[in-house]
Amino acid sequence: MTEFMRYISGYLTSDKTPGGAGNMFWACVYILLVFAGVSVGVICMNWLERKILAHMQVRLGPMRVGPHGLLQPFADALKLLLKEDIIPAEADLVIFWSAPFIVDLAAFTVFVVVPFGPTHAITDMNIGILFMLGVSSLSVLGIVMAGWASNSHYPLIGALRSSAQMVSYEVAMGLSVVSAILMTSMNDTGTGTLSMIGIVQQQLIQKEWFIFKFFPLGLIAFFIFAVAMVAETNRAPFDLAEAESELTAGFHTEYSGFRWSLFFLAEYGAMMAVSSIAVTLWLGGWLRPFPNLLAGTTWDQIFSYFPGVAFLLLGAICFYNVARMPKHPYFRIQTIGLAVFGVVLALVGLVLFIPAVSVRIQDIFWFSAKVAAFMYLYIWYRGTFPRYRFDQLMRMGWKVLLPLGLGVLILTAGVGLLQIRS
Amino acid sequence: MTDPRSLSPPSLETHVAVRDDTFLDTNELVINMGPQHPATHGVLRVILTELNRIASHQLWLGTHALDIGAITPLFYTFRDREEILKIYEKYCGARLTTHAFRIGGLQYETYNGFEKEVKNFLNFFRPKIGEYEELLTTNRIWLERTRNVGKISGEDCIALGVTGPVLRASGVKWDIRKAQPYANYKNFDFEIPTGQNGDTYDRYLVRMEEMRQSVRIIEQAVDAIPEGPIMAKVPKVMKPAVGEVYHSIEAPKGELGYFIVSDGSTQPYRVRVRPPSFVNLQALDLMCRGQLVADVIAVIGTLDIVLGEVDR
Amino acid sequence: MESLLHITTLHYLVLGAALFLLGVIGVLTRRNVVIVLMSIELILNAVNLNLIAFSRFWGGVHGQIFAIFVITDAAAEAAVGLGILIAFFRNKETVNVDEVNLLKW
Amino acid sequence: MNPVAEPALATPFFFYLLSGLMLIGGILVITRKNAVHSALALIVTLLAQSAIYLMLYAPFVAGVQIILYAGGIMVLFLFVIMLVNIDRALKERQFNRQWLVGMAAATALGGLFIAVYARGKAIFPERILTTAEGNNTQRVADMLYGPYMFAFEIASLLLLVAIIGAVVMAKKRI
Repeated sequence: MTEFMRYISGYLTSDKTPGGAGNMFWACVYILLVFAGVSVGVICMNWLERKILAHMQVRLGPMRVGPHGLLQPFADALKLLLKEDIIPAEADLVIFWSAPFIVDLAAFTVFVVVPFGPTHAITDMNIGILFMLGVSSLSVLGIVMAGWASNSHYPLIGALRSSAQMVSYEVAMGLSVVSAILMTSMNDTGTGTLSMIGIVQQQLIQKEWFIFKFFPLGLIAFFIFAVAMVAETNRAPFDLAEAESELTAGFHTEYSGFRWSLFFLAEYGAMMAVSSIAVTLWLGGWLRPFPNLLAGTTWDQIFSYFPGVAFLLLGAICFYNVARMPKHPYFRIQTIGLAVFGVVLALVGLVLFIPAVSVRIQDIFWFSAKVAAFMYLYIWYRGTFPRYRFDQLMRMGWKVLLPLGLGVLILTAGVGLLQIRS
Repeated sequence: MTDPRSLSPPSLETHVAVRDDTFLDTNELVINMGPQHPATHGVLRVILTELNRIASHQLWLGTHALDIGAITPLFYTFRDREEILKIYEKYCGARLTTHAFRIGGLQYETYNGFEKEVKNFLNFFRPKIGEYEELLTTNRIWLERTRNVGKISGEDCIALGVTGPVLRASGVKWDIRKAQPYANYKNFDFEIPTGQNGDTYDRYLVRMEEMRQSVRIIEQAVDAIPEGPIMAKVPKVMKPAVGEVYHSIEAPKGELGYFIVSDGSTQPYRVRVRPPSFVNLQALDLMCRGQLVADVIAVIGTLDIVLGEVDR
Repeated sequence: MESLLHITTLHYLVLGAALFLLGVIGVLTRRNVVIVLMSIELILNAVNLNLIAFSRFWGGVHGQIFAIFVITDAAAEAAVGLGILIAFFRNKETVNVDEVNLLKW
Repeated sequence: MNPVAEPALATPFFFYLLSGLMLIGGILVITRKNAVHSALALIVTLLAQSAIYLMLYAPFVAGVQIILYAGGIMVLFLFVIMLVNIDRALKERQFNRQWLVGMAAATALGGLFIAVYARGKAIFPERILTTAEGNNTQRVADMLYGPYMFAFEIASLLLLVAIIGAVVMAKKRI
């Protein structure tokens, strides 16, 4: 037993990821944590998307289930689980069953290498970014399977559209990723890295986020990726695969209940995954903002308060809304619920002020905050843009982003060469 | 997502209101009562129909943008349309079937503060057009989806009998409000917006401009509501002269005409409606030639049809 | 038992040979061009497996380089093969190899 | 209680698991009537194979295998299968005895393999090198852009030719 305890506690002093240290126990813990974290993220995202989109569109959004609809995702999940599971008679059973799981598997496996902090990743592969791109490209298989197995026209067309779209945007995406990887080799030793943690550490060493590196090359590469990742995840304005005015619901038209919710989970998981790639490659991963402009221990100290302050602010927003709740007995439970939620948030915020906690948590906080910013962008796009037509989408991928990506790649290499020479 | 216009009752409302208007106009001509109209009636009719035009264009904009994938304008337009409907509701008690027009004038007096509320609405609405345009007019994706999509030339429009904003966007300056002024339109100052290319984008711009022009007309009309009766003296039993008559007005979607044949009895011998949606829909074939399937959605949206009017 | 549990290069070679055989059987027996092409992919993968196993055996990366070239080749082959297939299907409405018996169609 | 997995057992376990997956996938590829099922079975084979590459310390090739094969080529296959609607093939029965020929050829080839192994048992590698993982990607890159530069360029030319060929073949009118 003591040996087991030592095995567990032995990792705590390690400066490697659990996968890197070969510690199975902590690897499993991290897997559970990441899985739970992503699921909670999807739940939050569900609520936030409906709320933010509603407020953009002068509506209120969910208001009935829980205070300000906070429990709406749970109600939805319950409803989806209780719904009848309809499988079309002519569907290809095995493929129809397995398609949602493959999409989910692809979306969640990607998080194995996502670095939430220098040691906060399940493992650190030395082909990390390659692995991420590869596995996230597998989700297209699930989509094609779902569309084909439904044995129906709309899903098939939707699946064909989305696979064509994902395959073509992968090219531009890959090129922009390569230009970022090229930037990792602009150090003293001249060796780059494909490891996700290594990429962020290079940004730390070079004292520059890659988005600002070789201005504007890094910015353009980031822009290409930011466009391609929206197309990769089939979100507005590239949601051709599920354009409801044309294809009902695209590849998941025939899915209902639990299976549909798996697609939903995968979509949001994939959004987070590609956002994490963007954050890792260009926005400095877990690094706090302005690492070189506002350097020094004082600033480190100030920035370490941010997670706590953020949660306290969320709690304050809750209390503000508690004060605004109608003073009617009908709303009493909702008011109390919101107040309790605010208290919980504020308590979390206070806990985050403890130095021992804040040191461990702030990497994760900055990473999640950056990913959350991308999530907000996704919602914003959806509220703002009309939908592309399919030929325009293809033209955009092949004739705009691809040459742009190639140009950025060549220029990055050239500028890097000049820098090494000088 | 189904096109809401094909399902939801509010879409019919604009039509019913305007249709009442024309039908009565035509009837009036048949029984030759036109000149006896009280002046108030004409001005009020302009206000009400122009409000209707705005409401119709708002509905069109929201659903058209929704079809092309922009979900937000729908909520903006419905928010603002609600203000118009409130005025209507207060005026005649109905939001859906505004039924104030009668032979000889209007049934209802305006309520207290009608002018003020209409003016309030105008002040409220004027910046909102800019809001819609901000979302769409210079949006690259909107431009790509609508420019050079569903092109139709002015000649083709005329050959097919297409009227309304579709015709005007193709460069033909034809508006019955100017060409054969009815009600009090000749007293008001407004422009007929026209486009050059006759594509979906031009039709969008024309309708946006028409909303502005409607605001301009209502502005003038609200200040010019004369005192006096709203209804002329109408005999209990009307016996029109034997003959036939066609009268049309510029409905929001195009020319809406009624053809009535009278045999001298109290009932019309024959009534035929010339609906704008039915006729405009004919252009769909021509406009979709050589385009992609996804463009059909944009083209159907830009024609601004109400299927209840087409399927008769 | 010991030889089964101690995985050596030979094991990988046997696996590669088995895959290769499967691919050969597929190419020879199936009529569907798509499945024939897939069987060719199987054969190429068997070759790749051997290359990588030997690159591990010698501790170099030459085998891996060759595997990458083979994958490139497979991509090119699949693209051209499927292109031919589509052209063929458009003209003959079939995807069976034994119906490709005309020099010109 | 020893939670540290026995490395000596982990390798054979994963080897047999993955090779079992590969062989089952391979058998399904050549036996399924439905081309889509075949393609999916092939994908399973390819993924298992990329995991085997990882076991052989060739992570870069494993990544390339996933991205190119499973994410690229197989999607192309699925795409084409869906484009050419081959429902008809499902209802047809194959009358010719081609499988006999195939089995004969395969048996001959298998016999050849076994014969080669039986005759030259001595030269067959029974050992396996256990080097550290190292920076495999970098070594591959050094090789690819060093000694193999010419071959690399030829490969790119090949791809260009393939692109043009595929476009010429598949496009209705050029």
